Amino acid sequence: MVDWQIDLIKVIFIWVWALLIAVVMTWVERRASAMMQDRLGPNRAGPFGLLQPLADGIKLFTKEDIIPEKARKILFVLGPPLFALPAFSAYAVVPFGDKIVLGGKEIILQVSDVNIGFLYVLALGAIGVYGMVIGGWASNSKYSILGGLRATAQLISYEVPMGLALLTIVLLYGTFSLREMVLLQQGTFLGFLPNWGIFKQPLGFIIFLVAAYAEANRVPFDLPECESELVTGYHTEYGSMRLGLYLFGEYVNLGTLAAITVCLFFGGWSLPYVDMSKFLGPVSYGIASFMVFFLKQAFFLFLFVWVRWTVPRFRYDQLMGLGWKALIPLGLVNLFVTALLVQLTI
Amino acid sequence: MAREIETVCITTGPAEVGDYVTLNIGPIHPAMHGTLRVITKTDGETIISAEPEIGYLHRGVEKLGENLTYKQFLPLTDRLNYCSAICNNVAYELAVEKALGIEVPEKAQLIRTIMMELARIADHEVLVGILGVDLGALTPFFYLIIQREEIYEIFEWHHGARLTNSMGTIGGVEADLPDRFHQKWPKMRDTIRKANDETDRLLTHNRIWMDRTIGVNAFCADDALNWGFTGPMLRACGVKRDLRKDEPYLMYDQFDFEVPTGKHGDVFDRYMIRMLEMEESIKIIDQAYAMYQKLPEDAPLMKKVPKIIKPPEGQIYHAIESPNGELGFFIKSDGTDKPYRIKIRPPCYMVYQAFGELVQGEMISDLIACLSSINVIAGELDR
Amino acid sequence: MPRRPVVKKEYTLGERVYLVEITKGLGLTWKHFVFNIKASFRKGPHTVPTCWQYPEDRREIAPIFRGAHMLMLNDKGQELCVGCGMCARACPAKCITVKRGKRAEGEEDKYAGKTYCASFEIDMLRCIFCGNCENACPKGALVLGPGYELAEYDMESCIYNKDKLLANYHEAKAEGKLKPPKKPVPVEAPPAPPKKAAAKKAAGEKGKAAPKKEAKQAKKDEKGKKPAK
Amino acid sequence: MSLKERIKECLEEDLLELTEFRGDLCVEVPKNRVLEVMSKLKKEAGFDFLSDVFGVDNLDLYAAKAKKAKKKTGEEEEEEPKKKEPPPPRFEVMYLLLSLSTNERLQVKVRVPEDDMDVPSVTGIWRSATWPEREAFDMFGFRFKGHPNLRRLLMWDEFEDHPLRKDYPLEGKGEERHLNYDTV
Repeated sequence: MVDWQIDLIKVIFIWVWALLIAVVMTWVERRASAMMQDRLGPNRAGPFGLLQPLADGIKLFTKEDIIPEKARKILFVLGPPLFALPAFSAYAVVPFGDKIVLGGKEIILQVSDVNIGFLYVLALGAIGVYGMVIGGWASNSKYSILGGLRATAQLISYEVPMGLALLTIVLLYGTFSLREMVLLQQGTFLGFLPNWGIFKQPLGFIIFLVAAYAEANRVPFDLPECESELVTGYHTEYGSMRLGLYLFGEYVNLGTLAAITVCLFFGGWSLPYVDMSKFLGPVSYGIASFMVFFLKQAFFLFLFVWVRWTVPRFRYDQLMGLGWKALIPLGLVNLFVTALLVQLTI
Repeated sequence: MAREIETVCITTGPAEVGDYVTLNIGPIHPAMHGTLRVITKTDGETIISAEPEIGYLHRGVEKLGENLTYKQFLPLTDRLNYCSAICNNVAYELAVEKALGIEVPEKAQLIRTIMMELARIADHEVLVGILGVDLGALTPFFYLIIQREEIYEIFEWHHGARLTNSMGTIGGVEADLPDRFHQKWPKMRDTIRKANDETDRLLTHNRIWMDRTIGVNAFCADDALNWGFTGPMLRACGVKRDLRKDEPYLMYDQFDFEVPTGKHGDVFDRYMIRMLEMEESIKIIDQAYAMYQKLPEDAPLMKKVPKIIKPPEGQIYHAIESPNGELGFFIKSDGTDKPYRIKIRPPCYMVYQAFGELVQGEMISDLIACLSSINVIAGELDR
Repeated sequence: MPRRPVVKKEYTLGERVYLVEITKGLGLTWKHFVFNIKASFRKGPHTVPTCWQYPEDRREIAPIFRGAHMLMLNDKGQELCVGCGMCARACPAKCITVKRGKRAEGEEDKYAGKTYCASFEIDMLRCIFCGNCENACPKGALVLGPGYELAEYDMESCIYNKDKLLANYHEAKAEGKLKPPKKPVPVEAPPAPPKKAAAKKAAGEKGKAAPKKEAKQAKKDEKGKKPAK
Repeated sequence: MSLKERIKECLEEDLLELTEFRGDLCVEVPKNRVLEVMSKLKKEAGFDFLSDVFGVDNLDLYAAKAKKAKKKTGEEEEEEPKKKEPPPPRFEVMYLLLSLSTNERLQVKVRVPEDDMDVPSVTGIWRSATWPEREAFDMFGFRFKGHPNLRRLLMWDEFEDHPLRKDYPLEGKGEERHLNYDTV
């Protein structure tokens, strides 16, 4: 196989994988929430209701596509893809496994190992905001614009603590490439702990996780679309598959954030204490590493759902307060201490 | 009545009315419980002024009452506060019985008490659940609503309907406590407590919840009295007033229960008072049930009343403590079989008229929290 | 601007740092999650204790449930309704219309009384299921039955005619969901009425009412039959 | 001192009529003195809480009474038609007061003739009268003088009649609400 063919296969694989996660997540969200709330959830379509997302998709596609009369039409149409596309693109730099040897050719399980992969993820996260803001503004509705404005403020202010938390990681590993970061996390730390980011940077992890929830617009930070106040916020006026794209983009976003968390803080595809490559064949090792990565990612995806059905929602000013008054100072202190330690130890 | 705690009140600074956006919330809005509408002027997220508009569920119950007989009007009272229909039924029955000058037998009073307190628990459970939902915590709602379902089952086995109960009749109740109640109550008492406890663990000490509720929509006791607040809303402001204690009806003067009061009248106090009141209601039911069990099995359930009820000419007002506050019925009789004028004093009506003042200067999110914590029931509000 | 009490927020350290209470909350939801997952893998209907899988599982309906109306027949299969219209008068929603018909010769085994309802219509779109009609009926002919699936495709079929009401009865009878006979409600005797009347009334209320009525019914039937002979 | 005596003492000559039915006291006061009476009741008699304000239309009541009287007297009435008094004012405004310290209730009645529907508003004394007075205006047509915002409350603004009046038919006169959507 030629390189570009391999790349194409990888792109398609990652795309399908991202889609699949988003699709399954809509099902998990409903069923898990139902189980937490003493309900059953959708269980009619297919076994365990697994075909429910498909039914939803069909429903969304067959609905009438309405563009409000006074909306900015071009921007209105542009909003949803602008939101969903960056979420998909961020997957490109996610190392979803170690490597696989096929026909004597070593294939790394990552679409492209960009050496600034980390900045690329942050940049795409920032672009995703435009989808919300443009969608909210173009709808020409007061609820939508409020949602859009909240999204802007929230995402911009939470990018700072997120960046600070990530900077500490960069300091620690001395690289921007996600793949190298994962490789650096193998082995043990202090003799007994796995050499994972979370043990070296517990505070950084918490800051990152909180910021990730805010970036993904999940409860307790789902202010841009909080249902009881702003109807559904920035996508109030959307219907049909445009709405579907927004909802879908959100779940893809979750997948990305969970993957990044795993890469940075949980050692990516590696298992603690065990080196799988020693006793597994080259092909099975590739698959196993992907499975390990996926399980870790799945845990964080479940955590997103789990937290959502446990806690209430912040208020707008409290959210900003948490971001600017708590997380950013903490992040700065954390960065400073880490920088000091790194400077002293190296 | 006793003022428990004196709180310090300050007048917050004058609102700067510059540029504002008029934001119309409702009547079709997820948080506007049915058919409410608030027209707000907002500066960013801050509310400069809010004006509630009502009447979207106006059915002319009072006009209908003038054209129906006393017994026919009873089912219409279900449709006032549909979360606790039994309280409305009993309030109306007591008012008509006062006009007739009769008192129902002891057993009927106890059954009414038990059913009313169950309805009160159901109402509070809905309120706390909805408050959680509106603040983004969906899970407690389901834990609580399951308990409400159990209570509804008892209602169903007692008088045949779950929501629109039409319990009893003028002169007593038609049915004895059902077997379901005897079987279920000892277990249900614990499950209700467990659900409340779980809600408490999920919400009360959670900082997000505390930030969202403590100090939000705080209201002074004097203003509350001036605006005509009653019930939990008034008690949250620190005024110990409960018609069950102050103007006892049925047999409430024989029960031992506490009246919880708050301090600041904020959303948190309203929430806590409702949580505590559920516990008190359980206590009352236990006591009433103990008294009930001492009565002979064939004790009378009904007072002999004529088939066509014709109270003598005159006018009476009778109020009870419904879950929302003072629910009163004014009945003017002209000696015929239909009430000449019937006026309902809904508790949330008086609270909702102060809504503009309650939310002024707060944020849009607080408006939603405030609305849920008042427990505005459109059926009762518009009548 | 309104006056507001000064509220001091006093948080404990555990409350202040969000995470402690949130973790506790997560533990609680996890407990429910595990419990319900286990429950949902159990075999049989109604496994998750609070969910009824509606068309397959059905709740037990209370025997005195106030659902769709039905017109009762007696043991001999005769219609009890005499078309007096008391139900129509008692109805607060004014949704019942009754037309009275006189029993013709040869219809004795069809109708119990001398008269019957020639047509009986209940507008279920107006009905509020209060049960006043059931209480008002002197013959116990109109009863609110156990049916609660009232959805129809058009408005005409929401107006229940006599056939539908009788069909409701047969359906309920086949399922064994007919209401148990009403117990007499113990009524407190008026404090000091003239003694005879009170004694009579009390007696009539408690035990004799049924046999007396039956006797009357029999007499009436006899009377009705006599001229025919 | 019983409530009756206290009220008699408090109101003095403003007390037109005092009735009691099943323990509920009802006092009638002159219309133009409502504000003075109410502040007196609030300050001196301790009725510091206003439960409700609403109207009553006595049209049918008087009609029924007149009919009854006619039936009873029969021919007598024809003999002395001059003695017939002018009918009492058609409407009443009822105020339900409550004393929080003693838990006593009092009904205050104000008679309002049909041709002079102005009533002083008590919103200055109790703000809880805001919506009830609006509703009374909506339903009966009382014009409360001094009310800050006397608009219709339950019916829509373009509605012309007053639905709780006895001469308004139960099922309405076929009014329909036409919503005007402003383009603002």
